[in-house]
Order: sequence, then structure tokens, then C-alpha cells
Amino acid sequence: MNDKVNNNVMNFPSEHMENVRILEALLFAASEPLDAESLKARLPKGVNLNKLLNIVKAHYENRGVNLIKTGNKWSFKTAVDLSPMMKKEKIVQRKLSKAATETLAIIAYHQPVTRAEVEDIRGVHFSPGTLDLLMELNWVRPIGRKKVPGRPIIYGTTERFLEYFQLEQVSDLPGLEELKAAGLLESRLPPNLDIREPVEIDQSQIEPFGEDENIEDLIQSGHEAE
Amino acid sequence: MNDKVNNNVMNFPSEHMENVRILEALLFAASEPLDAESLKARLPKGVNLNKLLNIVKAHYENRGVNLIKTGNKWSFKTAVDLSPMMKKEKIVQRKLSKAATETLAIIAYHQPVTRAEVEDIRGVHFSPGTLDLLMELNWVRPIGRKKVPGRPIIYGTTERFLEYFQLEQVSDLPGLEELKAAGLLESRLPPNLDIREPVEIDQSQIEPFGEDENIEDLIQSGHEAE
Amino acid sequence: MEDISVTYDTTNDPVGSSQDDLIVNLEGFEGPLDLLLTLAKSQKVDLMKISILQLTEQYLEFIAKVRDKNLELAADYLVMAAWMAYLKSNLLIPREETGEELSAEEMAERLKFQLKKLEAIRLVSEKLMKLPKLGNDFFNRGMPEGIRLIRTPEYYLNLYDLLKSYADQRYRVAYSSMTIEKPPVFAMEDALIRLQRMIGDVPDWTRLEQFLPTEFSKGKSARSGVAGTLAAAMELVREGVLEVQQLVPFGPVFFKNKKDDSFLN
Repeated sequence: MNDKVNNNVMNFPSEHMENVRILEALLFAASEPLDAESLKARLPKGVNLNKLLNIVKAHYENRGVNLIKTGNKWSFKTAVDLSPMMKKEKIVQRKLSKAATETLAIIAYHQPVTRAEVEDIRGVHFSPGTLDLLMELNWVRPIGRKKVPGRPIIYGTTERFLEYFQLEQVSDLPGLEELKAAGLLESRLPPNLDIREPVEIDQSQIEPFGEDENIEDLIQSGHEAE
Repeated sequence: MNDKVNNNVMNFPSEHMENVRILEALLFAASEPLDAESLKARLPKGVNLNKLLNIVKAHYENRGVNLIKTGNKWSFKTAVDLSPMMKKEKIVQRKLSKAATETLAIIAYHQPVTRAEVEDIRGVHFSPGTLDLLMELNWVRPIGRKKVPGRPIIYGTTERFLEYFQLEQVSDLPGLEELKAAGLLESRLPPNLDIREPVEIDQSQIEPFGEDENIEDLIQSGHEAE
Repeated sequence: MEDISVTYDTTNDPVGSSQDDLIVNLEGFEGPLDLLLTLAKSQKVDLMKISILQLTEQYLEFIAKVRDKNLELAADYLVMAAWMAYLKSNLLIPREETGEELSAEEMAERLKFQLKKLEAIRLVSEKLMKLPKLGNDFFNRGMPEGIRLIRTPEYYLNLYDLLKSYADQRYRVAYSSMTIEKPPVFAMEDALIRLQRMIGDVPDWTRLEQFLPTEFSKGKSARSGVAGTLAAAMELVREGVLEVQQLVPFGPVFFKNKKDDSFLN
């Protein structure tokens, strides 16, 4: 295999090969399409840029990635015939919002908790959809009802949450001393700082959902008893 | 020229060519390294992924862009030897402090390791923010708790760390073999002070989160079920 | 092994330089172990073969010089000095082994090993940082087109951000709930309402203290009660419904209903 590939490489006139490599790397790493001027500025002086571009273009012609000219700028793009399968589910990754991150953290550290308890701990009300999003991501789930008047729904983290953050168990999350040692908390702490040592959920404190209860409905309609 | 290039393409067994193209496109389009499971999910069923990856790797071996394996993930990167030509793309990077560099090295070479062990080797307490910074860079993460009183958190390096230094695995760290051979990775002084054969990390002393690969499998299967 | 044990004395530390230079650089040391390592390397032999006795002398001499110059010395340097002095005396006068405590020789060997270990980490951390680095020597795709892979959720979050978020949020809440605890104040507005309601029933001179609400009549909060009530009283005097009298400086203050007074007269 290596022999074959090396032969391919050797198909380029050797004096061009090094410049071709540089051109490939530049176009690959560039954060925007590059015009001839930008390319020339980064290549050794006196190169025949058009010739190099043609070599690269030809090399990638039938591959999964092509060299494309748009306007007077050059860039690599995935091959057009493959782009439907790339594009179909092309998505922009978004970082979880601050509110959702905080809510998730509080549920993880203080679980099992009710919605009202999370709001109390956070000191602000939920924006609608925060909990929905966390449940959609399958990081948080309703695990039953609290054995108190009103029987509010209580929430906890999921297996998926542990897998995503590569934790074996909830109690592996760092506690106060460890957060402090890791520099995540300032060394001078207010006396009333309330940091939980995260613990596994004690199932005896929880009343499981009834068989006739449709959890999805309860959550979506917001009819949980608070 | 075109003939020549087409011949190159034809050098691949034709039954692989379409899959090679898809693989190239996936790896080019991805914003981060991809593991085998992610790639398989996008390729026709029953493909021999390793064979395809080897074909692509060999094809790019001497080009400006290379196929790189870090951890158990694959990505294209510009060739390291072109570094001098890529000056303009360089990202200005914060230089790590001596404390942070040493802490990173101790965690990388001695992992899994507790904070106390790092402090013991350096002979000083953590300066606030050292671990914080390494975790923020996503080079270091808590990977479990040690099975000793107090169950201290143990730290290890991340896949991002491997990607950053272009290491396929932790055992590729420079000088690791020498350290082992000199008995310097032992947490305790050898009783008779003879230089001993390297002792593998005693896994029974650790409450593991599981080998990375296993975790990846879990994630994969868990997600597919959704 | 050879590599590790040989390379240390080829490093370019200020080993050859005098102790005065080292003293100036005290700030640059990462604790006593770092200082010991630098001193040990000046012996120019394998770290496992250094003379601990000599190293002890070097360290104690160094600490003495620093203290002569009245430079600030962190406590752990002094702890180490005390330990080194203890080690030295034990090395000079070997004692009977108790079986429980480490012998002086063992302690010395342990120290050598610790120094060697630190030195080894220094060496490998240099090697590590010399590796090609992402974003510096090699690069990722600059314009990833993005694909959704089955395992990739639309939202992402890393463990660091999760932990940081929790720590920050807890910290913030702890501080905000502290600032909420303002000292209670008997506002003039409240005092006015109270005084207006009460004054109709007091035709005779009555001490100010009688008008204080119970929660502002004792301890520190009484000050606020008196101030608020007095301010309210002044307002009522201005409106012509109240008379205020104080017979001696700092003496008790008396209030009286003015309307009733004028009726009687």
C-alpha cells in the first residue's frame, strides 16, 4: 500500500511537491477562502501558483474533498455529490446556556430535587424550557414524587449524564474541598457557602410514578404539583 | 494530468473508492476528531473501517495534510514538518507557567494521580488556579476516586491533551519509558532502593470509571438506542 | 535510565553561581524542594550519589544567609530547615534503630529519591512542551463544514464548565444572601405614622422612649428607634401639632400634644 501511495506522490514533478504540500496545508488550515495574493504571500517566492493550484485541483478532482474556486478565492470543500449527506444534518454546535448549565449543576449536586427547590437554590425562577432542554438532552429526568404534601415531581441526573461527563457515579463529582483545591472556588469563602457533597439518590425518599401517570404529559403541560 | 490523477484514484480497489471518499469528506467536514463508532455510523454497514482508514492514512502520508490518530479518534491535521511555513496561522498561546507545566507533566506521566501526590512530588502546595487552568484547557480531568480513606479524586489527561500534543496514546509520551525504567514513576521509595522494573499502575487501588474505550462503547450504544 | 540520570547536570541552572545570586533569586524557587534540588545539582554528581550531609550544610547555610539579610522566608523553608538539622544530627550520631521510625540513612535515601523524581519531572515536562503543538506547529481544518454525527448532541458542555458554574453560582448566592442582611432601620416615615397615631393620647410631657416600638426599644436597634422618632417629632413640631422639650443637654427628651395644650389654655 505504501509503495502505491508513494508512487502517487511521485507522479508530481518533485520540484513542485514541497510547494504542493504547503499549498494543501494552507488551504486546509485557512479560516476563509484565500485569493491568489494571500497564497503567494505564504508560498516561497517565484512559485507558479496557477500551476500548483491546477496540480492540487486535479489531484482532488475525484476525491471526497475538492479544491473549489469561488470568485477569485480558493478553498477545499467536501465533494458536491457527497454534500447532501453532509448538509442534510449539518448543524451548528451550541454551548449550553449559563442558566441551563447552572440548573444542571444544581440538579446534579442537590439531587433529588424538586423544581421549586432548584429555583430556591438558584434564587431565580426557571425560564421556561430550561428543564425541557436538559431532559431533551437526556441529562436530567423526573424520577418520582417527593413524599410531602403536594407530591411534587423530583428530578435527578441520568445515566447518559454520567456517560457524557465520563463519571462513574454522581458521588465522583468534586465536593467543596476539592473544588477549592482545584481553584474553582476562591480560597476565602463566605461562611454560609452551601456546597453539597453530591450523593447517590436514596430511593426510599421517593415515591415512584404511578403506572397510569403519563410523565411526558405532566411535564409538558407544566401541571406538576408545586 | 487528468489521466494521471485518475490513475492515482484507480489505484484504490474500486469497491473501496466510494467509501474512501465518504470517509475523507466526513473527516474534513468534522469540527473535531471522530472515533470509529461515529465514522461507522455514517458509512455503509459492514465496511472494514480499519482498512479504509489505513488507505486514507497511507494516501495522505506524504502530503500537506495527514490523517492522525489521537486517543481513539481520527482527524486530519496539517503536516508537522510544514510548521515553519504556517507562521501566519499560528494562534497566540498563553505560555504555561512552570507550576502548570510541571503539574501537567506529573498528571500525564503518573496518571491516575491525586492532588496530594502531585503536591508530594513538587514539594509545594497547589497554587490556586493551576489545576483550574489545566481543566479549563481541557487537558486534565477528574477520572475517579482512589479507594483509600477520604476517597480523593484522581486526575488524568483527556483526549484533547493527546490531540494537542499529537500523541496517539499516553504511552507515547516522550521519556516515559526512561522514567519507568528508572523506577521514578513509583509513588513510594523502593524499600531497598534498587532500581526496579517498572510497575504498572495497580488497578486494584483505583475505583475506575472504566477504560476509555469501554466508556465510548457505552456512550455509543446508549445513544443509538435513543 | 541513563538519559535521566545523566542529563541533569547538563542543565543550565544557576548551579555554578554563588549563593548570593541564589538568594536574590529566592522568589524564583518553587518551595524548599526546588531550592534543595538546585543546591544538590551544584555537587555535580548523580542525584542518587549526592552527599546528604553536604546538602544539609548547603541548605542550612543558605537559610542562615537569607535570614541575615532579613528577607522574608516562607514557613515551609523553615520547616525544611528544622527537618534537615534533625536529619544531620541523626546522620552524625547514628542511633539505635527502633524499628518504627525510619533510620537517618533511609530518610536521606528518601530525600535523594524525591529530588531525583522532581528532576525527572522537570526533564520530561521540557520534553513534553517541546512536542509539536496544535495551533502552533500543526493545524486543524480552518473551515469545518460541520456534520451531525449520531453521537453529537446539538448542545455541548464540558465538565469544567459544569463544575465552574456550580462553584460560581454557590459563591454568588452566598454573598448576595449576606448583603441582604441589612441592619434594621426605624425609618422616619414609619416613625411619623406611629407618632401621629399615638400623640393624641398624650396631653402631658412624655419621654421619647415611651413612643418606641418594641422591636426598636432595646439594644443596638434602639438607636435607630430614637433617631427615627426624634426626626418624626421635629416634623410634627414644624406642622405645629407637637411640642418637644429637653431640659439639659443629653438629657431625656419629652413630647407633648400641642393641640390639646392650646385647648386647655
